[in-house]
Amino acid sequence: MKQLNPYLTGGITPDWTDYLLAYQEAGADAVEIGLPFSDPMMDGATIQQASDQALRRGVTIDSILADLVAVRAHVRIPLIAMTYANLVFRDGPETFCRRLAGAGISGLIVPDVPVDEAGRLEAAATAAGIDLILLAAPVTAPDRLAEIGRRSRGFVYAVSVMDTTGERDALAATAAPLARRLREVTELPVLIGFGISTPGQAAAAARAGDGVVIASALMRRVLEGASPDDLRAEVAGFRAALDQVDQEMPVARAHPEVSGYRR
Amino acid sequence: MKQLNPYLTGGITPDWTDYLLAYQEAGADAVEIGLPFSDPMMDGATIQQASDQALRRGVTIDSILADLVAVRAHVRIPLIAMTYANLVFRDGPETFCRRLAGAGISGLIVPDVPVDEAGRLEAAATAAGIDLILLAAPVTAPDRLAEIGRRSRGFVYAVSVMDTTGERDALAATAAPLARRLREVTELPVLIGFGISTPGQAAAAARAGDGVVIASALMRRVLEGASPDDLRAEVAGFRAALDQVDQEMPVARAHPEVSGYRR
Amino acid sequence: MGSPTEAGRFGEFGGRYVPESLVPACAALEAAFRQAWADPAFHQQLSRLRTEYAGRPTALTPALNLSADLGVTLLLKREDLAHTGSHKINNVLGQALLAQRMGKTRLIAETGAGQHGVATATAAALFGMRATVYMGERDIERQRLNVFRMELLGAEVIPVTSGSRTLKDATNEAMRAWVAAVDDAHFCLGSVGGPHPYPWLVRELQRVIGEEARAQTPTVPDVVVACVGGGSNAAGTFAGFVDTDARLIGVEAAGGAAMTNGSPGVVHGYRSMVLQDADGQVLEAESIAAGLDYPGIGPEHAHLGTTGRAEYRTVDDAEVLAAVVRLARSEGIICALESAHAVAWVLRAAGTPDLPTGSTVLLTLSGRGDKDMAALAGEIR
Amino acid sequence: MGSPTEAGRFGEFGGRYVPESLVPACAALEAAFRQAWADPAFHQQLSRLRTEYAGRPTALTPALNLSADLGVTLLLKREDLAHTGSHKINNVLGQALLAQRMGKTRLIAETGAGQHGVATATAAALFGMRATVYMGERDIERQRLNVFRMELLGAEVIPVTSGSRTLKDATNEAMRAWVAAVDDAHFCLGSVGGPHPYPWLVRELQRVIGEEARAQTPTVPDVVVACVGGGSNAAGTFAGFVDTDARLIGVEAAGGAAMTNGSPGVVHGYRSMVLQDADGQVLEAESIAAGLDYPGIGPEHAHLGTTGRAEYRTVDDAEVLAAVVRLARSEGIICALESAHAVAWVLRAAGTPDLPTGSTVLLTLSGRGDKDMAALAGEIR
Ligand SMILES: Cc1ncc(COP(=O)(O)O)c(C=O)c1O
Ligand SMILES: Cc1ncc(COP(=O)(O)O)c(C=O)c1O
Repeated sequence: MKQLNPYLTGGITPDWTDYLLAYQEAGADAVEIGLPFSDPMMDGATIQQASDQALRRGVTIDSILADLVAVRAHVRIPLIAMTYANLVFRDGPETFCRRLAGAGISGLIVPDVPVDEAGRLEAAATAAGIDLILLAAPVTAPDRLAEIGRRSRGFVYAVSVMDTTGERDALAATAAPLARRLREVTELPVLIGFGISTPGQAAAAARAGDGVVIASALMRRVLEGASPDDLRAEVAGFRAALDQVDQEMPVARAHPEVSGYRR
Repeated sequence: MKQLNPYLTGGITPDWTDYLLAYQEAGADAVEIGLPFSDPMMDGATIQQASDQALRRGVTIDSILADLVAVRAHVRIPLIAMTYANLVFRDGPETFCRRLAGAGISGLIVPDVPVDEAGRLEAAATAAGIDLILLAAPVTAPDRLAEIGRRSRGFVYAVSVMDTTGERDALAATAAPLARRLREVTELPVLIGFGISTPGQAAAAARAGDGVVIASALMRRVLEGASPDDLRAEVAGFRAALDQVDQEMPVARAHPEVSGYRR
Repeated sequence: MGSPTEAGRFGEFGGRYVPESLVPACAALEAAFRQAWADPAFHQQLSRLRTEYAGRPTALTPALNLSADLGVTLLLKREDLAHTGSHKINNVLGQALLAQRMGKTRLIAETGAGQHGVATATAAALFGMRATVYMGERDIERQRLNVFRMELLGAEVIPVTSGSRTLKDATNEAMRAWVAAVDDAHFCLGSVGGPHPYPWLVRELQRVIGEEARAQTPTVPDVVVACVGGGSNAAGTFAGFVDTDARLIGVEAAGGAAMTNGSPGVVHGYRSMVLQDADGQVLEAESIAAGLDYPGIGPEHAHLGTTGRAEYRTVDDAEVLAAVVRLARSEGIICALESAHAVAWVLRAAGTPDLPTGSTVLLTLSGRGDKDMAALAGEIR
Repeated sequence: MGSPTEAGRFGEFGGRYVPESLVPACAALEAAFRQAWADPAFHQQLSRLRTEYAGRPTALTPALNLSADLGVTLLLKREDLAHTGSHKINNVLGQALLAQRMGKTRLIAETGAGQHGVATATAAALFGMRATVYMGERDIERQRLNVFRMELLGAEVIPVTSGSRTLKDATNEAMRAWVAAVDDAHFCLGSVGGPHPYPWLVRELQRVIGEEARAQTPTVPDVVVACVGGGSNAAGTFAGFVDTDARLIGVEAAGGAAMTNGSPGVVHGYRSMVLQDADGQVLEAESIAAGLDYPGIGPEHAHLGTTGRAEYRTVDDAEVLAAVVRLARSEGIICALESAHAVAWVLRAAGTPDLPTGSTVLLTLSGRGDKDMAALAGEIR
């Protein structure tokens, strides 16, 4: 079954958790919650704008986590935090991971902590019961890829393209080869992210990997003022495309269920 | 008898020779005719402006000399050309001096040709029957002063002040000492010029020397639009002041009549 | 000031906090640098460029009038005389040579005051490369002269409109652009920040300032002082004196004093002292000097400061403006607003226990002030 | 290029055509110069200032890219790297030392591009003198950066509104001001014009350009080229090569080409080639380069040109603008519009009989172009 992980900037609007629930209703397998950072180095204009909007609203890590705690009873799918190193290390990764876990978050993606810098954070995450999901890029060499596959938890995030986040006209040509290479070195699901903009592109990515992360395409709609209902429809479109792929290629590859990201 | 040499920028107005005749009627002993130069280094704002106005009218040395020839029959006093080196040397000083003489001019003052650079011009002037009048300054050392006194013709021009031409509130303190020093080294009349602005100042200068040159004070009036009649009155005022000095000090000093500057 | 650890650390600071997409490029640069630095041919090329092209060694000027006024012996290391008008050229020539060795055809740079951008545009012209320079909109407005210079040199200057519209955001944009162009482009980073090996590489390329100064000073000065934005001119200067008992003083802008007012954090690929809030959101710096208007500081400075080998001070905008005027009228040297921070500290400290009468001070004048005339226009008379 | 005659003549040119009021000051300056020039202590002071303060020797940069493009070996003598950004500082430091020896407390100067004004303001600050700089209104408008710099250095800049409102008229005003202040003030003339001893004095003070270049070039170049306004950077350069068989080429602005289009005349105290009409009225020059926008040329150039030892060429504004851009994009050097005249000639002549393929050319880059960015803004891209 192809996984669909839509992304949502924490605190982007006052009612932001309604989008989270809408994603869930539309069939998301997990949701990535962006903890906005002032200097999001790997993000293109849309996510930058989404982060800025949230920060200008005055949200903090605390306020976002509190919002999540408030809707906790309604959330049945895993939540994954996505943020940058400085927020993680501010009070130490141990404290940070415990705070995430306390709010019901079970995964963490930190794009500016490559595997070489991940040691202490890995330990902290493990201790707190958080999966530290590592990223691989098209330029990652085989030995590094193997190490990333080995050390990642939950899934491996395949960065589809040599670029920042942001919508694109087509799935990057680098996406499928990277997913293929990753699948050779890891048993973990391989989710493809960065620039997947349409259900068609999601389907194409899902054919190469085990699922997708959708971010800028959704955040653009939120920034434009689309409602949670609108986003539900949007995510449902991606869901349908992935389900279609599942039908095409019944059980392309068996892999162990890990950490419950696909309930 | 104290000499009065008023100055007039050649070609400053279309009817400029009317000012010349007015000067004569008012009792000028000689008139200095400025041949306007584009870069009058020793002139202050008034004479610069007068020169500019004439040049903008399109006057040339030829046109000025032709105007003089046209009124020649009415001119009974000596005319002295005052101009800068570049006009004098343009076609050679010989040609230049002959042209002056041909227009009835009998003297020449060139403030940027000091005695050291005067050799060829002196010869040319002498050959053409023109008196080359040399200038002395308050800073001129005794030996140079003696040389200037010896080589000057017609009179010696005592530059009253360490400054350019232009009106001043009072006769410079340097004027009288310079005139006195000059009288010790030359038999020629010593005329004081630069900055003599009022009949009172002219009288003060005349007490120290043998006469005065009046320039900026008159040219300012012409630039302001004063008529030849106005200027006649103006010059008459200076004349009266000098005549008064003559009365005070009947024959202060005898000197040979030279070149007929006092007819 | 030796090499960092293999992980690019100076004590607890430094490292390589970059997206996986950039890790191979950083590693390749590190390898190229290690190889080049061990290659006499590289040093020969670099030395030739420094001498024949950039006008090195730069002069050491005794500031006789100020020295007499202040009761100290003040010596100015004149990076303002280097080609393009600041120390930034030292770094860029070395990086361009490295980029050439690595087969790169393009330089990407961030710039604040525009001096690093101009230096990069200059090296790109010289080496026949393309240059793309990211510059905050606010800095574009206040350093217009340098924008013209970059464009005249053929560089593309891309205005950055995000965040504080200054150096911090220009750096983000440059790194983003590098991700997308990492095959052809070398990221020509302008100071001793960024991911390993930049802080080390840039310091080694700026070491020439300190080494020349050391050779030019008859005796070791009591105090060595330089302004600190990212900290490259200071690092290069300190490198010549760290093994002496000279006191090393870095002067930060009061509104961008990461060392003085910051706390440990990770931005722009490295761990160092950062101006940030309780969550770790990076604060906007605020300085009249675009080159110091930055909330971070190079990791080696954080290390030197933490261990006490170097000390850091701050001066405010008003002191800086006064220092530019004072230096101009005392010595006939118009320095950059950035450099004036070091001068301002000397003016304030001379005769106090921080800089006792009779001290000898070596001050690196990192650049010239032509670029700042608009900002200074109000100060004249 | 030896001494002029006792009357200050180079052949039939030169002399001292000044009002009697200025003769003693010129004579005193001549005496002071002769005495200082024979005094090792003076040379030692000057040499120290040049090295420690002004950043000399300036680099000699092989313009590798342009050389390859043009088929000649082009070497650039980098006066743009000297303190204040042009060769003008060489002259001014020497004159300020002389002024100090003469007990003067004030410098008066004329300026066109503002570089000589900036240099004068700089020396005045350094020597603790007052500086008054006369500058045409038109030049003030087009070289605003330099006006700011002079004022920041504490000089008084007096706008000249007469005539063409450029260098010619600024020179008139400066000489007028000197007459009124001759006791306290030294007239710090900026080029190799003016009354004796200035053309000689300024050439001797600029000789350092040519002497350094001679020592820096392994063999004597085939051609030595420099731009010519009054002609001081050219004279200083030529002085190092006049005794070789290098061809000496001075490049004038087409709109200010006194040597090419002028005739003998007397302005600003000296006899030389002048742009003038039939009566001897001096014509207004017209050049995009404020420093070459002048209808005269130093008397020694008139002599070198008349005797054939040096040759003079002209280039027009369009060629000059193109030359600035070409040099910037080929070599990463933004030169002054004035200096670009020499570059423009090389660009045009290379490969023609005037500058055959294979020639070695030494070109003095008299100054940097920061001051000209406004004028060049239109040329970018
Ligand atoms: C003249 C000058 N000095 C100093 C700096 C600050 O950089 P760093 O601290 O890396 O020397 C800059 C940066 O633009 C600069 O232009
Ligand atoms: C950079 C530069 N070059 C050349 C000149 C022309 O002067 P000269 O011909 O005396 O060298 C000037 C005059 O302002 C100048 O600023």
